[in-house]
Amino acid sequence: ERAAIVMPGSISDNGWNQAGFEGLTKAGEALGFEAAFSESVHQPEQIEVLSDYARRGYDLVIGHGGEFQDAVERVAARFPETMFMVNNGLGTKDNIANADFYFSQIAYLMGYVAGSMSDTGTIGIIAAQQFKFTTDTVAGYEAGAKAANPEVRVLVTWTGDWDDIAKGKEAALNQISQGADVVWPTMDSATLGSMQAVQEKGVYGIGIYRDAINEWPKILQSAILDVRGNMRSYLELAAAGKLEGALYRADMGNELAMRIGSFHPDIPVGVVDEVNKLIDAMKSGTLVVHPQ
Amino acid sequence: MNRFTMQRRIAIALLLALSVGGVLILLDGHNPFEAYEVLFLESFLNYWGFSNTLVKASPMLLAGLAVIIPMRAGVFNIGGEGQIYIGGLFGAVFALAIPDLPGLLGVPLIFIAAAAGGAFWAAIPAYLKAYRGTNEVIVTLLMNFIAIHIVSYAVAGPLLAEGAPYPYSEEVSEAYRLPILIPRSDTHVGIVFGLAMTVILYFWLRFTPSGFHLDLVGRNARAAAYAGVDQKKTIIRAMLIGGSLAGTAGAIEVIGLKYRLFHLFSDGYGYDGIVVAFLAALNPIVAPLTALFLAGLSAGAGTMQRAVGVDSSVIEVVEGLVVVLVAAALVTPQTKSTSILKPLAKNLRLRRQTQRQKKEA
Amino acid sequence: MIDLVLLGDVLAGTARLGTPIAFAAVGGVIAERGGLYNIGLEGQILVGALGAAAGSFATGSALIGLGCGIICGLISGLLLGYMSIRLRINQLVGGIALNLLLAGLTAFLSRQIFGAQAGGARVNGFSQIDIPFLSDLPVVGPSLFSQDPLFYLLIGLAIAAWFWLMKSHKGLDLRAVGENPKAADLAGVPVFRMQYLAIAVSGVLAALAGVHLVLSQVYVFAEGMSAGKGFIALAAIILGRWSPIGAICAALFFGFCDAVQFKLQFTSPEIPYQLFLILPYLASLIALVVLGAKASAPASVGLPYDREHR
Amino acid sequence: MNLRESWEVVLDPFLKVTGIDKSFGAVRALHDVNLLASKGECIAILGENGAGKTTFASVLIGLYQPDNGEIKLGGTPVSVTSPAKAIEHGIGMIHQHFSLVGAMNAEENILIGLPSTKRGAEARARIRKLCSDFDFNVDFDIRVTEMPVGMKQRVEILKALFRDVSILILDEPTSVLAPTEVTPFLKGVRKLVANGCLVFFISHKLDEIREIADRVMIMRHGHVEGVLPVATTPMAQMSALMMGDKPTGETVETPKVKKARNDTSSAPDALVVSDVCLIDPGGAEILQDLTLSVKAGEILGIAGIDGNGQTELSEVITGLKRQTSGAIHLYGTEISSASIASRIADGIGFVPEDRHAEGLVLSLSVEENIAFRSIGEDRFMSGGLISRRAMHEIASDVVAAFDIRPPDPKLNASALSGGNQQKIVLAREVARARNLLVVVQPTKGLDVGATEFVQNKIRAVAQSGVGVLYISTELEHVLDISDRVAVMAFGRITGVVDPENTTLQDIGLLMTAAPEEVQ
Ligand SMILES: Nc1ncnc2c1ncn2[C@@H]1O[C@H](COP(=O)(O)OP(=O)(O)OP(=O)(O)O)[C@@H](O)[C@H]1O
Ligand SMILES: Nc1ncnc2c1ncn2[C@@H]1O[C@H](COP(=O)(O)OP(=O)(O)OP(=O)(O)O)[C@@H](O)[C@H]1O
Ligand SMILES: [Mg+2]
Ligand SMILES: [Mg+2]
Repeated sequence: ERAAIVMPGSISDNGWNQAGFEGLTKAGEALGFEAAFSESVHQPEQIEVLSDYARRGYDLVIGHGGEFQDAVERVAARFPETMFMVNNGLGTKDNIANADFYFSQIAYLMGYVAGSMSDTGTIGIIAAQQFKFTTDTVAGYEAGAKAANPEVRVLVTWTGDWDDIAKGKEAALNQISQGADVVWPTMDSATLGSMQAVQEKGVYGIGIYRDAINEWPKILQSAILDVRGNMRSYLELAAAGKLEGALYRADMGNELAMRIGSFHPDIPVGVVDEVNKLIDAMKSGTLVVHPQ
Repeated sequence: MNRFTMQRRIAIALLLALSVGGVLILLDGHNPFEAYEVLFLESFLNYWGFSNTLVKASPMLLAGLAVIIPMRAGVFNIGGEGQIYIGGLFGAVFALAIPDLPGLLGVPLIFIAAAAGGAFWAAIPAYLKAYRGTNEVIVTLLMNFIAIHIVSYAVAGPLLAEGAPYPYSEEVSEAYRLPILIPRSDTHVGIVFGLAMTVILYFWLRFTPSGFHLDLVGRNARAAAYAGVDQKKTIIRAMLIGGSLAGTAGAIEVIGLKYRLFHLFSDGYGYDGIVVAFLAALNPIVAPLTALFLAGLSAGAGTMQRAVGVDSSVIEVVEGLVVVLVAAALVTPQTKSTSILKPLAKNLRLRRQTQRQKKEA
Repeated sequence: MIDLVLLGDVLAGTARLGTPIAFAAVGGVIAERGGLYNIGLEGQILVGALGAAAGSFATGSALIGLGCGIICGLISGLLLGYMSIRLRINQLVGGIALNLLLAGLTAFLSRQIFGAQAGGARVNGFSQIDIPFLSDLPVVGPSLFSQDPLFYLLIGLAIAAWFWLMKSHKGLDLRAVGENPKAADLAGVPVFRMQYLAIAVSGVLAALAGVHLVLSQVYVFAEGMSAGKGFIALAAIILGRWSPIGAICAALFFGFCDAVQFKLQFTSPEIPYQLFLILPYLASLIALVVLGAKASAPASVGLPYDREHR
Repeated sequence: MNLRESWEVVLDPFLKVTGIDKSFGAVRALHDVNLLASKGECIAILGENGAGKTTFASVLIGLYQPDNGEIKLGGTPVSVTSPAKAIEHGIGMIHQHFSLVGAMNAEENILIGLPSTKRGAEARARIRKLCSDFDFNVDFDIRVTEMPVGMKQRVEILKALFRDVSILILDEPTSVLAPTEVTPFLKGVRKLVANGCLVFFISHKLDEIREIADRVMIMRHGHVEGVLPVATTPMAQMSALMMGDKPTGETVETPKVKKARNDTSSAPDALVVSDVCLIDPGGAEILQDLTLSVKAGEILGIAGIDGNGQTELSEVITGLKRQTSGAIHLYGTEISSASIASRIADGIGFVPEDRHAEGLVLSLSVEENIAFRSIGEDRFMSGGLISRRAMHEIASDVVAAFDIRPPDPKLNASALSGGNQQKIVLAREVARARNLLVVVQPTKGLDVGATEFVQNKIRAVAQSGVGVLYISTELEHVLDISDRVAVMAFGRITGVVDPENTTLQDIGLLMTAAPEEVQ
C-alpha cells in the first residue's frame, strides 16, 4: 500500500499541515505504508500534483483541506483505480472519501469553557479566513459561550493570514485590550503569536489540534482535532483495502479523532462536570450543535 | 561577447548553482543526481512533465508581456498580479452571469471582459503616473494586495459556490472551458494565445510607428517629446495593453485550468512575469523562452519533491540559485574589459616593478 | 477617557506593527540612494529572524541573537551587492530570486536547527524598557515609552541615517553615486565601494526587522514570518520619498492603519473583513495621491554602472 | 619622424606614455600611442571627429583600461585603475560631455568625492574665489538641471580646477563658452601652465590652439601622427597630418568662396515670430515680446551669450515649449498652438542644443537615430509598416555623405564620438527641413572639415528655399553663414545687423546691452 498527502502549507506550521503530515507518516510507519507528501502546494498546481501521485501508482492520494475538493473530483474521475480522500472535504464518490470534522461540536465545548471562565464577560476567537471550517467553528464557539453565559460578548477577529505571527499576536492583544480574558486562536503558525500575547497579558487561551497546555501553561482547554487519529482510523481501513468512498466524520463520539484536552487546574469541578455532561449529550445525540 | 563564451558562462553558472544545491540535497538525505535528472528531464522530456510546464508557462508568458510593454514605455508595472486577479474576476463574473452562450462567442467575450478588468486595474496607476507624476511602482504594488482581497471577498461572499468547503465560485459552463491542447493532460490552448500575443507585440514594437514611438518614450522621454510623441498618452496606452495582457492571464487560469474562480488562484504569476520580462531583456520574442525556462524550473521542482522526496525548502533554494546564475550568465557586458580582474592583475604587476626599481635605486 | 485608552492601544499597535517595516524601509532607502534596488528585503527579514532565533536558541542570550541576526543580514546584503554590482544581474530579478532562495534556506535551516518542534522552539528575547517618567505619561507613555530596545534603536538609527545621508560628506557622495555614478566616479568617489557599503547596510537594517519580530515580539521563528513586510517596506520607501525619516513615517502610518483596522473589526463585524484588511493598503495609496509624492527616485537607481560604457 | 622630433624636444619627461592600444569591439580607438610631456607645458590635441582624442584622455584619467601600453609619471609606472586613482596622481579632466549630478547644485557637484578635510567653509570660499578669478558667471542656488549649457560647462571647469592638479586635460572646454568668457578662461589656463601644470587642450579651434598651446599632438585614426611645436608649424602641415591624404580642400587655409547670397527681398516670410513672451514657472521673463522674421531661403543668425533665451526661442518655435503670449506663423499660417508632431509634419527641422538629452537616443542604433524623428514618412515605410531595409539604406547614404565614423549604421549611437553624434542630428534634421530649419549650436564639437561641410549643407538647404534660423554662440560661424544677424540679450532682440559691414565690437555691445538700454 502506498499513500501520498498533498498539503496547502508548510509541514512545520504547528497547525493543520503539520498535523496532516505527521498523521500520514506516523500511521504509515505503524501500518507499514509507503508514505509520500507534497507541502505548500498552491492552487494552480493542485490538479497536477494529485494526478502525478496517481500516475506514480499511489493507492491512496489525500488532499489535505477543503481547497482540494474540486481538484480531487476532477482527478478522481481520471483515475478510477486510485482511492482519493479529502480532509475537510464535501461529499463523496466511489473513489472519493471525505474525512470531515464536526467543528461546531467541539467549538461549542470550547465556547462553553471560555464562557464560564470569563470574568469580564468578553471572550475572543481569532481566525485567518472565512470559510466552512472557520465559520462553523466560530458559530459553535459562540453558541457554547452563550449556553454558559447568555450575556457573554464574543469578539471575532479575521487576520487574513495563517502564518503571520506578528499579526496573530496583534490580534490577540487587541481582543485582550477590548476586555477579552479568554482567547482562542485557530490559525497555523500565527497561533504562536496569539499564544505569546495570552502569555504576556496573563489571560486564558484555548488550544487547537493538540493538547496545548503542555506548551502553554495558560491554556484552559484544547480542541483536539486529531487529524492524526482521524487519518489513522481510515488508513487502517485503507491498509485492509476496505476504504470506501464514504464520509468519515470525526465527532465527539470518535475519541480517536476528536476530543477535548486536559482541563486547566483553575477550572472549578462544577464546570468540568457540566462539560462532561455536554459531551455525553452530544454522544447520545440529545445535544445537536449547528451548523452540523 | 560571442555566443560560445555566452554558452560557457551559462554552463558554469548552472554547475555552480547545482553543486551548491546538491550539497543541501545531500544534507536532506537524497541523491542530487537523481534529483537533478528529475528536475531537468521530467519537466521538458516527459509527456506529463512537459504538459505541466506548458500549463504554468502560459500565464507566466502573458504576465511577462504585461511587464515588457509598459517597461518599454518607461513604466514599471509590478501590478501584474493584481491585474491577473481582477481580470480573472471579471472573466469569471461574465462567465457565470451569462452561462449559456456558444463557446465560440462566449470564450472571446470572457477574454475581452478579463482584458477590460486588467486594463481597468492598470488604468489607475497609469493615470496617476501620466497626469500626476505619481510613482507607478508603489501604486501597482499596493493595488496587488487590494485586488487579492477583493477576489477573496467575492469568492467568500457573493460568488461562493453552494456549500463549498473553501472560498471558490460555481463552475463555469462546459462550453466556456478552453480546449485541451495535449490529450489527457490539462494543457489548454492558453499557451497558443500567449505565443500569438508575443508575435503580434514583437511586430508592433518593431514595425509600426506607434510601437516605435512607445519604445522611444521608454528610452529617452525628452527625445520622444522632441519627436512629437505624446508621452502621457503613450504611458496610458502601454499600461492598458499591459493590464489587458495580465487580465487575460487571469481568464486563462479560470476557464483553462480551474473552471472556477478560487481564492488565491494565481500563485504569484504576476511577479514571475517580472523575472520572465527581464531575463528576456524586455524583448517580447524572447519571452516565450524565458517563460518556458521559469515554468519548467517550477514544474521540475514539484516533481523533484514527488519523485525523489526532496524537501520543498531545499527545492526553493535550488530554484533561486538557478535563476540568479542564469541571469548572471545572460548578462552581456557592454564592452570588452568589464572584468575588473585584468586591471587588478596589472595593478599588482606594476606594484612589483616599482618595488624592484626602488630596491635597485 | 475610554477613547484615550483606545488611542494608547492604537499607538502601541502602531509601534509594534510599524517597526519591522520601518527597519526594512530605511534599509531600502540607503540602498536606493546608492543606486541599487533592494528587492531582497523580504528574504533578508527572514534571514535576520532566523539568525536571531538560532543565536538566542543556541546561547540563550538575546544580545548574541541580535549579533547573529545582524551578521546574517550583512552576508545577505553583500551577496545581493555582488549580484548587482559585480555580476550586474538585473536588480529586480536578483532580488526576487534572492527572496526565493532565502525563504527556502531559512525554512531548511530552521528545520535542521529546531528539529521536530520547528516553529515551536521559544527563545529568549528583549523585554520592554520603560523610560523613566516618560513611560508614566498617560496614553503615549505606555505605548511609546515602554517599548523594546530595538524600537529605540530604530529611532536612533533613523536620525543617524538621515544625518549621514543628507548632511555628511560620505552621504553626499553616496547620493551622487545613486544619481549619476559616472559623475561620482570621475570626481574620485570609489563608486563600487560605496555601493557595496550601501547594500551591506541595507541588508543589516532589513535583518533588524526580522530580529525585532523574533526577539521583541513573538520569541519564535516561523517559516515565512516576514509575511510580505519586505514588500510593504518597498512601498514605504517611495511614500517616504527616499528619506530615512520619511520612510519610517510611512511605515508607521501603515502600521497605524493596520492597528486601526483591528479595532474597527470589533465595532462593525457586519462589514466583510476583507475591507478592513484592505484598509492599510488603500490608506497608503490615498496618502500617496494626496501628498502627491512625485516620482523622484534617484536618477540611476537600478542601472548597473559600467565604467567603459558611454 | 615627427615623433622623433618631439622626443628630443622633451628633456625631462614628467609624463611618459608608451604603446597605448585601446579597442572597442571592432573599433580600434587607439593604437600604439606614445607621448612624452614635461611639466609646465600645454599640449593641444588636434584630430578629426573620432580620431581618439577623448579616448586617449579617458585612458589617462582611468576611465578606460588600455589593452596594452604603460603610463609613467616622473619615471615610475602608474596604474590608473580608476578616476579615483588618477586624482590621487594629480590628474584632472574637463569632460566633453558634462559629468555633473543634475539633482545637485554647483557647490555640491564641485565638492563630491573630495576628502572631508577639503570640504569645509573655506572650500566654499575658494570656489567663489576661483569663480571670480576666471570671472565666470555661475548661479550657486540652482540645481545643475536648471542651468543653461554654458553654465554647466563653467561648473565642469571649476570642478576640475578646484582639485589642484599637476596634469589637467581639457576636452573641448570652450565649445559652448561665450567669446567674452573664452579669453579670460584661456588666460587662466596659461596661468596654470606657468605654475608648472601640464595641460592637455583638446580642441577643434585652431586659433585657440595657437593662442595657448606650446606643442600640438595630432591624432588620426587612433594614432599619433606627430607632436609638433605650434609656433613653427604651418597650418597646412597640421591639417595635412590631421586629415591624412584627404584633399585638404575643406581646411581653413583655402580662402572661402564667398557664398552667393540669393536675393530674398521678394521671398515670402517663412517664419514670423511676433511679440512672443515666455515666463517660466518661477515667474522669470525668459522671452520678452520678441519679434523676428525669416524669409524663405534666408539664413537669420542669432548671436548672443548662452543663456539669454536662445534655447527657449528655438523650443517655442518648434513647439517643445509653449509661449505665454504672442504668435508664430509659418508661411502665413498660424502655428502658435500647434503640437510638436504637427510642426514636424509641417517640415520644420530642428537641431536642439543638447544632443545627448534630446537630440539622440543613445541606446538606439545610428540608423534608428537617423529615422526616429521622421519615422512616419513614406521614405521609411512600406505597406503601412516601418521598412527596416529602407531605414538601413537611407542611413548608409547619410553615414557616407556626412563621413560619420565608424561607418556602421547598426552601431549604438552611444559608441560614437561627440562630433560624429552631432553629425547624426544634423544629417537627420537637414534632410527633414522642407519649410524651416532651426539649428542651435550646430557646429558644437565638429572638427574643422566637418564644420565647413555642415555650413555648406545649411547654405544648400537655404538655397533650396528653406528659411533657416541659425542660433550659435560661435560668432565667427554666425557671421560667416548668415544673411542677417539678430543679437539676443535678456530674452530680447537687441539689434539686427548685416554681417558684411559690422564689427565684433558692435555685436559685443549689443550682446551685453543691459535691459533698460534695450528699448
Ligand atoms: N567594473 C567593476 N564591476 C564591479 N565591481 C568592481 C568593478 N571595478 C571595481 N570593482 C570592485 O570595487 C572595488 C572598488 O573599485 P573602485 O574602482 O571603486 O576603486 P579602485 O580604487 O579603482 O579599486 P581598485 O583598487 O580595485 O582599482 C574594487 O576593488 C573591486 O573589488
Ligand atoms: N565606450 C566606447 N564604446 C565604443 N566605441 C567607442 C567608445 N569610446 C570611443 N569609441 C570609439 O573610439 C573612436 C574614438 O572616439 P573618441 O571619442 O576618442 O573620438 P574624439 O577624437 O574624441 O572625437 P570627437 O572630436 O568627435 O570628440 C570613435 O570611433 C568611437 O566610436
Ligand atoms: Mg571627443
Ligand atoms: Mg568633438
